[in-house]
Amino acid sequence: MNPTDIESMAASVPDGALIALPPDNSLPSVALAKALIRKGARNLRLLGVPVSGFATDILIGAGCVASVQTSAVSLGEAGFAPRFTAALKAGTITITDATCPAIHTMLQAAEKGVPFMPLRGIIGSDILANRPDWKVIENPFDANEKIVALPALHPDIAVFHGAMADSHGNIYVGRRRECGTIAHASKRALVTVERVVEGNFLEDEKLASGTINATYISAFAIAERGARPAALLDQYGFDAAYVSTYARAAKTDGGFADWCAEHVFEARAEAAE
Amino acid sequence: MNPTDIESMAASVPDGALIALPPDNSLPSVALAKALIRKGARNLRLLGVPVSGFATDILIGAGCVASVQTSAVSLGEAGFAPRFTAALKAGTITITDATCPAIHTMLQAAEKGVPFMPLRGIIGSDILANRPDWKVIENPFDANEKIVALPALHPDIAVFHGAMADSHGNIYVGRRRECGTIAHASKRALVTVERVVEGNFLEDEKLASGTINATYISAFAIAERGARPAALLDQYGFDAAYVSTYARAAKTDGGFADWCAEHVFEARAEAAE
Amino acid sequence: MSTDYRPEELLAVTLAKLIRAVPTHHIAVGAASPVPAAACWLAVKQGAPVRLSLLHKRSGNPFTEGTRELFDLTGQGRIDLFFLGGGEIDGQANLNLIGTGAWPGREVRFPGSFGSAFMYFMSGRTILFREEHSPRVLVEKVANISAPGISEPGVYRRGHAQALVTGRCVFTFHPDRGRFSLTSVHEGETVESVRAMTGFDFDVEGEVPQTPAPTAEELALLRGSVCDEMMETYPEFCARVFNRKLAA
Amino acid sequence: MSTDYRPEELLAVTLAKLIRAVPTHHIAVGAASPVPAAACWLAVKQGAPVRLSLLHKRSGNPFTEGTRELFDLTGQGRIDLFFLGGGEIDGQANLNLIGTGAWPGREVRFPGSFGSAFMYFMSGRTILFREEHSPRVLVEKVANISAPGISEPGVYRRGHAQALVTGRCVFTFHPDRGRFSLTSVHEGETVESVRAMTGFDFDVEGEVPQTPAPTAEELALLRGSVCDEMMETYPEFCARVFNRKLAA
Repeated sequence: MNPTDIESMAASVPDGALIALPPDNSLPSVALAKALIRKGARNLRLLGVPVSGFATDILIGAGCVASVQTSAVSLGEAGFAPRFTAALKAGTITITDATCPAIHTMLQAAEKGVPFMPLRGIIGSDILANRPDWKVIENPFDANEKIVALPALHPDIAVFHGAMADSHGNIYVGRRRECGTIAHASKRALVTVERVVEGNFLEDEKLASGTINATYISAFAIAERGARPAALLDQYGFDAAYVSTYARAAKTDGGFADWCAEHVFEARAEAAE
Repeated sequence: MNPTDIESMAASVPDGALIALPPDNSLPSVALAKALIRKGARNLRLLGVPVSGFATDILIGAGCVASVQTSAVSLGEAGFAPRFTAALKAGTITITDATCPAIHTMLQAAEKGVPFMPLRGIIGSDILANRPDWKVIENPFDANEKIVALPALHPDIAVFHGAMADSHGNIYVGRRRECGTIAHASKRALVTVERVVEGNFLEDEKLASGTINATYISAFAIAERGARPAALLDQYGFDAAYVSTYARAAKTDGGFADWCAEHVFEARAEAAE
Repeated sequence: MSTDYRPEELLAVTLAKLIRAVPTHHIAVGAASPVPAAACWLAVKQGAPVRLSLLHKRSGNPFTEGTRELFDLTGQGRIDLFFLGGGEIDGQANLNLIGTGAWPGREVRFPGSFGSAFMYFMSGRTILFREEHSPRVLVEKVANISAPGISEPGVYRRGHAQALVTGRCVFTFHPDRGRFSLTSVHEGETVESVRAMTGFDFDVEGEVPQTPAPTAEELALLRGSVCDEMMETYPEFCARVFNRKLAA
Repeated sequence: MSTDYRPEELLAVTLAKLIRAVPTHHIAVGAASPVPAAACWLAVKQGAPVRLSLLHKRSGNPFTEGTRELFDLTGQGRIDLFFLGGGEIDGQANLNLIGTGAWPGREVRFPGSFGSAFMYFMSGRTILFREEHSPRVLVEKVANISAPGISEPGVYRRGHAQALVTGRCVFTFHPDRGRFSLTSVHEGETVESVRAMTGFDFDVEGEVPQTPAPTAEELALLRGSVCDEMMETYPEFCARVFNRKLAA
């Protein structure tokens, strides 16, 4: 499997796709989110696994997003996600609230090929009251217990950033194994990586346990520092200054547009020169 | 967390305990199985995750076992498991048949803290007809589908062999991550390891993804070549000669007794000298 | 003595007492929770045999199954104590992390429920912590329930709120009657001042004592070995509260 | 030509044709299946764009989620083809890997069902393979069903048996009518000789051809690059069938 170009990868994402994104502590591909903005993606339905952060906010700001399903949207220390908040207020996006383990569970159901999985908790929460797609059933082993049944969720596309790919298209994500579950549950997985290395991670005992098998990977592209401002394992840390600059700029439509011109379009144009 | 002695570890296992054991391709602790034989364990209920191999056969041969729940019992290339077959014929053990993904699913339900999980397949098999503890329910999202609901299974003790432990009691199992699920689902986890090393695997990005957090580990003991005759990751291979010697010897009660005297009792006595 | 400690230090000491009041093997502490984290470390440094899983620890993060593992661990019954807050908290200990106004937060949208709709049921117990103590936060009835304080029969629930600690007082929660009682008021507060700033009704049983001030020993631990443990994850908090800065 | 190949080579070539007869992206091959593994490698070497997951490959084993991953992968619909056998196989394609006599195999106990009760439903299709073709193995009705050949309405089933390949012939399975038909007989066999050795009734439609013998090209691939791929996992098979030994 050979790497593709990140712009071609973005071009392969159809408008309206249901896209699963890990949050800022778990290898988001901010690089692909930026390429989707450059491509002018529209009506994307984003799934936060299990919460949403920086990549979601910039996609919303650029008008690429129709809806978000997530357990929270936040820039962490930098506070509320400004473009999410503005778009929700303006009514240009809809949000479907979940709770973290429910999102994991819906993806695990897809991963196992079962139509649903039960999860405890949730009953009595208004989250459930606003999820007609979630059902309360009787525990088949204890008629006295009510429990929530969550439907399997199959995203169209999993998007994340790995540390590296090998010659076979296996992707190393280290301990961030939830990226594996997202890939397993999704119809396609588009992955950016820092670099491609020779060999086969599955033949290296130490790397194998942090590797996602190429079986699940539809395409990968090289994007150096592609998780930035999120951290990448032990390779680079969270860039708090970048996020707080963004959070300040993105308070207004104009501020976001300027930020986007500089950090999404110009930065790419310079890199391409 | 400090290592314990393997004989003390065996002594901590009560008669009648439900013990989860990985099979010969996934880090069984044959060393602890032998220690359980030396201790004279009785009425153990063994769970093969998802199948059973060498360790199960020797425990049965030594009279330690009352029942086995598993998806198959086999010595692989060396053929049928002789002591299992003899004990089943003699009526001294009972077997509860499952099918591989059902055992994984019952443990995953325990891992998630849900009372059950559904699984497709199985319906129409006599396995289901002989499992009054498995139920067929209606898929809550499609009244036209019948599906099996499997109850959560919480073993009393998970037993497996890791490559190494660190100073904190974290256990490295590499890609054999199913040992993690067994540990998560079980009330206690007793683990043997080749060696103990300084440091914290969770702080080493490459090791972390193949590490089971000490949270789940009740005790660990050093047992060099403790998986033998099973393989240990890239450290040593499967000892086919050892298993075929065993398979020949264990065809008869007397042959098993001789094998056991030499390989379980004498070998230990020599090592202790 | 009264000005010898910072408010965060009083809160950390108060939380540590609540931790130690109940046998506790394992506590998970979420992001953006420096005061609860300080309280956990203080309990540990005071000798409580507690395992801490700090979810946002950068190096040596305890989880190797991804973000799912915390919820699995809690589902298994291995988390004895968790901390939760809320944009709104009401008198029945319902939490609102969603927002005010009509669903999904048409007036003010909060970030979202995170894992609260699960953790609040499945942790052995929960300590509610919110520094801001005002009628805006402590309301009679939350606008939207992210996680309910009590559950009807037939709903599996392992634990409830143990207490609610704010910048003004400590409440104890009584799941049997679904109400808070006032346990102690911090220095400078009274039952009446607390009542004036609280949107929900609560019980008062007899004389309400003052929340004990941190002792010199507690403060020494907080500013010493607790601060040492927290520097990597919460550098800004350590700088602000303990006046300690990372070496450049 | 007739003695120029070994029975295993005919079987591998025959299985490879069945693999290539249907678009196939991903095949999983279990333990102790050298002939199916050879067939898969042959299909690959013949240019079929197939991914192989060899479950017992020692180095570079494809799975990093433990033994669970094969079943998850199959549940996801990512396995187009799996191979199964059986201690008994009946005319409705029911498999018995449990044993004969009363449950759980009071007469002869087989090892157990392994994953068959799931894989047979959830793989895109299954090729049944059993070299021994005798009334003892191919029975009218299996004593115990590990995995049923067909399923009633309301049971999710992604695939069925495509064919049953034995040491004597190739049967095609028809899930609509729940019966096998005889597709071809291997050299030296006839419809009558097959019927005499088969415990179940099967359909015969018109003239039954002979199973095509391996071509020189097929044999060259098997003995060359296919054998190269199989040496690590199946050294004994390679020594016996291809007369190739590992360098000491």
